[in-house]
Amino acid sequence: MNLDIKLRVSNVEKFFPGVKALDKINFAVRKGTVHVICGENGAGKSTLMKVINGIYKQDAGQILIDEKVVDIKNPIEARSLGISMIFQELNYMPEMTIEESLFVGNWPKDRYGKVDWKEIRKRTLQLLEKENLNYAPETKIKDLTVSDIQMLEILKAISYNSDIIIMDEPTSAITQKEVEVLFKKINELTKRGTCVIYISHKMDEIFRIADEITVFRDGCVVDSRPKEDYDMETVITQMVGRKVESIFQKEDIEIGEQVLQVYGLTDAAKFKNINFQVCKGEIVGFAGLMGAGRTEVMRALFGLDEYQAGEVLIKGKKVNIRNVRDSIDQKIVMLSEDRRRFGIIPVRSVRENVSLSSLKKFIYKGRLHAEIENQTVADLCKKMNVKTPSYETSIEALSGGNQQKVILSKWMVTDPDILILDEPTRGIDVGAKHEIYKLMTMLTKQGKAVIMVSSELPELIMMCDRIYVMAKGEITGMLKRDEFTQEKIMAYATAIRAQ
Amino acid sequence: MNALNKSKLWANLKSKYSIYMVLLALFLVSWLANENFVSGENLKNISTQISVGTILAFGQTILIISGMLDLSSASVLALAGVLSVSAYKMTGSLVIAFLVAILVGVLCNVLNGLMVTKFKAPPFIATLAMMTMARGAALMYTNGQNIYQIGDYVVFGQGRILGLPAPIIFMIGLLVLTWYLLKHTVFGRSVYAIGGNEEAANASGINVNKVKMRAFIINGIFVGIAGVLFMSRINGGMPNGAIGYEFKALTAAVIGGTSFTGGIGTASGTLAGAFIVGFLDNIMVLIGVNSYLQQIVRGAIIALAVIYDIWAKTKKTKLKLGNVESK
Amino acid sequence: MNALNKSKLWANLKSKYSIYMVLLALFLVSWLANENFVSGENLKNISTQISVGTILAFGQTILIISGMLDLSSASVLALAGVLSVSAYKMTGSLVIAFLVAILVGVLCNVLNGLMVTKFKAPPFIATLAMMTMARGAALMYTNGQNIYQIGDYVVFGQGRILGLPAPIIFMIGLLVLTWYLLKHTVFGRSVYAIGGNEEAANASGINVNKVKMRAFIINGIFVGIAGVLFMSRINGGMPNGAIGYEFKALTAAVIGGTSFTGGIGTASGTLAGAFIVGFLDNIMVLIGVNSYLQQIVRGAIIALAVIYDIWAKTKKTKLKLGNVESK
Amino acid sequence: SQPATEQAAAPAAEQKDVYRVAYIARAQADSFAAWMANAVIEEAAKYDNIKLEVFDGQASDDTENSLIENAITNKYDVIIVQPNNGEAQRPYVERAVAAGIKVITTNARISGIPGSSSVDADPYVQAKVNADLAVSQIPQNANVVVLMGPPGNFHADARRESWQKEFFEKRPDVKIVGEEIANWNKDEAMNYMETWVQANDKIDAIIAMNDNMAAGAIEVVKDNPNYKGILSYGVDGTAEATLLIQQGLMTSTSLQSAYDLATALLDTANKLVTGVEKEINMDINSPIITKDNVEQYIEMHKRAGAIK
Ligand SMILES: Nc1ncnc2c1ncn2[C@@H]1O[C@H](COP(=O)(O)OP(=O)(O)OP(=O)(O)O)[C@@H](O)[C@H]1O
Ligand SMILES: Nc1ncnc2c1ncn2[C@@H]1O[C@H](COP(=O)(O)OP(=O)(O)OP(=O)(O)O)[C@@H](O)[C@H]1O
Ligand SMILES: [Mg+2]
Ligand SMILES: [Mg+2]
Repeated sequence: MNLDIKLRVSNVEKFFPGVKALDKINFAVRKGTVHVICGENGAGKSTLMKVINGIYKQDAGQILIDEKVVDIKNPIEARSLGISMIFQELNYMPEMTIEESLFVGNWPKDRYGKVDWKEIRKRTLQLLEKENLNYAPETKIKDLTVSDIQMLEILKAISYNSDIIIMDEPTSAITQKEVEVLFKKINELTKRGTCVIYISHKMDEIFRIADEITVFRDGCVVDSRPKEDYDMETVITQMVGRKVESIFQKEDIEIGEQVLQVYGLTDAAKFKNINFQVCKGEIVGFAGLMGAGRTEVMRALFGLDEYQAGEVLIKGKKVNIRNVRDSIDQKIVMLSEDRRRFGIIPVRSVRENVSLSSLKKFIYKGRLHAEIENQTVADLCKKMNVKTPSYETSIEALSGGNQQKVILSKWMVTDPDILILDEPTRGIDVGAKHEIYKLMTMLTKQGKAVIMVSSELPELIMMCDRIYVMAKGEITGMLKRDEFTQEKIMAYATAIRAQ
Repeated sequence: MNALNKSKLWANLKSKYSIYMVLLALFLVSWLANENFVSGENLKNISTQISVGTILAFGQTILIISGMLDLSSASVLALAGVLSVSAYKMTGSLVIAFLVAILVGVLCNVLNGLMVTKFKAPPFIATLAMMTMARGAALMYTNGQNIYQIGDYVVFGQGRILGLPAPIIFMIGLLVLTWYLLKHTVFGRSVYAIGGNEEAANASGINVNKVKMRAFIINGIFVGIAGVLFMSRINGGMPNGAIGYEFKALTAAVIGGTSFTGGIGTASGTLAGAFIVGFLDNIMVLIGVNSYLQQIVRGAIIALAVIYDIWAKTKKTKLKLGNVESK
Repeated sequence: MNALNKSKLWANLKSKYSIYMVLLALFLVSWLANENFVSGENLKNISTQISVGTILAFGQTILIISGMLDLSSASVLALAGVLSVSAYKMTGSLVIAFLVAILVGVLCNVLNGLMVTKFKAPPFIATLAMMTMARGAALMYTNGQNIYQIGDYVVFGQGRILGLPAPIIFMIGLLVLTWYLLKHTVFGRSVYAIGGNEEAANASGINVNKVKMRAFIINGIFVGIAGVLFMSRINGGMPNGAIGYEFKALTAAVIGGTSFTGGIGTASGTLAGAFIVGFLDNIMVLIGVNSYLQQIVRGAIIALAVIYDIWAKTKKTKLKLGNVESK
Repeated sequence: SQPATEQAAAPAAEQKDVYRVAYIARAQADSFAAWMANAVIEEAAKYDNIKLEVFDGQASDDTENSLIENAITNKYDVIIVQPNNGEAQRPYVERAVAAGIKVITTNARISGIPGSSSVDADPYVQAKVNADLAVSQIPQNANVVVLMGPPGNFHADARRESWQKEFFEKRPDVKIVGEEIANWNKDEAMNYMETWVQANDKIDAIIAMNDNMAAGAIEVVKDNPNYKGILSYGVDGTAEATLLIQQGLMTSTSLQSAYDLATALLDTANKLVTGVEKEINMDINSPIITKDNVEQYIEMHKRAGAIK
């Protein structure tokens, strides 16, 4: 009996149709520590967390809190046992206001049992002020960006004052600045004796905050040790089961003529006077703080939103893109940052998700030809290393990272010239990240152009030939590869364009 | 700046209260079209006439907000009504009769709720099955015969409270109750959360099944009350009564801005929706529109009212994609 | 190991084909209950009787998969039917009569489609409005009177093709068409995608509005054909015919596993759903169940069939949360 | 019908140039009710002193009651009520009478309201004339099927009761091998008949509470040699029924003539408003239609345009 242990997982197993997601999992979390769990996409991290939070019921094994066996039937019981959780997949109520969403399931009540709206407003304002956030409490969630929502989720989970806080990839949707805020919070929490279970694919983060690290592979625990006993190489090797370089080496690729030119793109509310160019074989980055308007620009370019003014030229020819189909025909594709909303068709199979944007390619003698389709899907999924029981499995049963790969596969089928990747490595494990970097390299080698929007500066600096920096809906600067430093980018990102 | 503020206010009014604007417009046009329309007596008539449907609609509003619906409400109304009338004839007690109706309404809806929460049947199918079963039970109990001579039972539907027809008072009371439940109770907020995103609501520690069950039970109470009012208003226990009222109720709720995607809707919107249909039916009768043409006009106006409402609410965000409400 | 494989196969059969198992079970029970049930003539009758509703149900299936539905189908059927009958009486041409029905079905559904795609009206409301309008138009056109003496028009519904009643042939033809459209065309794939996640479908390059419009147009063709068959079968143009058929159609589709959350459903499932209701109604009349009790039993069996189907499909994934289908 | 001028001289309590009459139809979507509404409109056109407006009860008690309420509010001189359900409308009719409005109830009448008038065809008699015929026509130990109207409907129930008393009680040898509610609908009747044909070796007669359902059942067996000579009875005297009788496919029906009802209604309304009489209760005839006299009714429908 170890009084220091807050949470213990003992021989937990969990089956899904066709998958053993968890196989006799054992590990323990000590009080006042940050316990990091890492592992490839689909290793079973989120599944275990959902078991601990009462969303799933384990098929075997036990969860112990303070060394006592507990039966956590649902999230309400989890909360009453002092457990709260930030979910990997943003799962929000679009019509709800910020203030209410902070208190969902936990509304303060007045003496008469009435929901105390005054109290909600008061506490919301307090919370927002404390964290230096200036949202209007009555803003609807659907009007926020992904990063805003993620930040709110973090605030909410912390506000419960739980003993155990599970954070499943909390930083996948927020930028550097908010990450710092989060880490400061985590420090405060652990000082108070709270324990944090932290899941992330970002190695530098892991080593900054972990006290202990547990590595998962294929539903099993490979190893669990204090951080001091680990180094990055070891963790990655354990995760992937083979050696992977932790730093990706960008190759030198010849940069060709301009394929995409954007002049004066403006949409009153979201961005104005956006000018940029992208060349063949080039990877162009877009940096900025959250809400800078990068996503909005890309959506407009991709034909998802209208814009009021501006010209877009492809290979020197003016084009008029009114919808996504036009875009695809012009060989531009875009990987969305919000996978759940704009990426996957949840109830449909992996196969159908992959072939969705190129169905016409599989038509043979007037009908969709199953063999051609299956062949193409299988080839691509193998190439992209998608882990799935079968191609007929519905995509929602895949892990987040694998879903991302499926969507990338979808775009690869269309054979694009210009790829817009909005946060392409969000929620993706190191191995897969490398595969995506490799893929980007391969694509540029083939003479394709890549626009990479990312909130991870190291990744942008590593991969890009040039970086545009946006702030408040405008491009505030452009840097060439030899000028890249985090400081310069941040300076532009926080600057207002000097006119 | 003042002008700007005013125009902003106007835009806000238009988007937030668009359905009430439709109601107002319809009211004014009807006023112009026929002088009898605004008479106190006529407005009282309209309110009494829509009361039963509107009470059902309040129940539907709660259910639709939480992502469900009730196709059985009119049939359960009939079953509750005939059993209540029959209880009255047996015991002579209005109180017992009233309680019987509520009990029957609640029991049927507990069954609905069980099918939906325990057995995961889609509410459409669960309540469709209940619709058939309750109607069959009402007919079987009465052997298809109407129950007449219901004596004082008629006070519920034909009596007056504070000088107003009783059904209007019931309708107002249940409006306030629904509004309060939705706006000021944990139950109500959970209803919105579940309709907005069931999984997220569950993950936020809301007992989804309990809330759904309660939503059905409250609906059951409303249906029971509607049953009493209906039978009392038509002066008999009619097992075949109120056919099609579930649609009236759904229509009122949806015109009033409650959305089938869940998470959106208000009690007052539903009332406005019910009045839009009520005014429309009344004015067409008053000015003597051919009854077939009435159906065409009614359909067209319902469509226009909803289209205007949606347009007023969404025109500010010009996303190209159909917004989720259109689903 | 062989035993294991067998049990796995069985589990797979149970989960994937559960609704067909229900159908089979019902068939066997009915066979035991009454020897007349399996006679060729009786099975032919059942098939003919369900044909009109099932054809409507195929249209509904496509619409529901894409996240919509059509409440107007029965009313548009009536309008298309009476205009078609009337066209036949004027021109004497069966071809023209047939085309008129299809034209009317398509036109009404183009209107439905426009309301939904251009004006963002929820399909429930758009088609509810059309339901009222089309019925009003049918009644207005005929002045509420039935059209008799329709002569050779009856061949559509009462004639035989390859020795089978024509409606059965139509039903099979449209089954195959629906299956093919859903399974083997870009349109069908798009329908599933839109129902599964409309925004993602749009962001994947699917022209959501165009696909929805086409879904309505195809539905319109089906409704037109159903209109011809209905009027021809009852040997008259009845503006008030087929009331409630939209529900029959929705019920068949939903029993057959099509989900209102969108993205899920098949033509063959819908056919199975229609036959479940058809067998049930038939066997109850054959064995002479009291007609009120029939309604109760029908409701109960529909609920049980769907609950069994859902249970068989989900019992392996023991998610605590209500699975999405329950919404 | 009587031209208005003949009545103009009669004394009246409150002389007006034009009297407003509200005709509240049970359901314009019900083909008989629609026929009747049309007949009433035609008939009213013959009276200069009557302005008639038609309202649609939409087969709903609540709607029908609402319409009566509205008519009281709008102070019509005469309200003609074709009830959806007599008892449901009773208190509202009483209220109209109390408000000093002349009320005529019709098809079916609401009896026992002092001060109100009525014009009707008696549903019991309508069925009885057919039942009387059937008593002698239907063979010994016959199998029969019965098609009923919507439960709780006054006409449906009264006609069924009449068949019970006037036929089944007199012919205990006859066996009912199938009885279902087809809700006045032809298609539902067809489906039931198809199933009965499977379940029974022999059916000797179809007893339907209206012509629509009888026609539906006949549709199923008309080309089947095994059912040649099957007897079938309806009520209403619709155009379709007269044609079927002419072809020898249907045995008999009784006419519920909308024209006769309309004529009587307007005449009654006129007499009431002009003060000729205070209260009138009358029945029109329910003549039986068989092969022997069907031609004259076909003529009637031809004149009305229902048969071309
Ligand atoms: N609801 C479900 N139904 C079926 N299979 C599931 C379900 N959820 C997860 N799985 C499967 O369980 C395994 C573990 O998934 P999980 O989401 O726990 O991975 P993860 O480690 O969190 O991955 P990632 O880093 O990509 O988030 C995967 O193979 C996945 O396909
Ligand atoms: N649907 C919407 N309705 C209204 N405003 C929106 C909507 N979506 C985004 N915005 C606003 O537009 C601005 C730009 O957001 P955008 O998502 O483009 O930022 P970003 O630079 O991509 O940042 P992130 O890193 O958060 O993705 C933000 O202020 C955001 O609040
Ligand atoms: Mg995960
Ligand atoms: Mg972004």
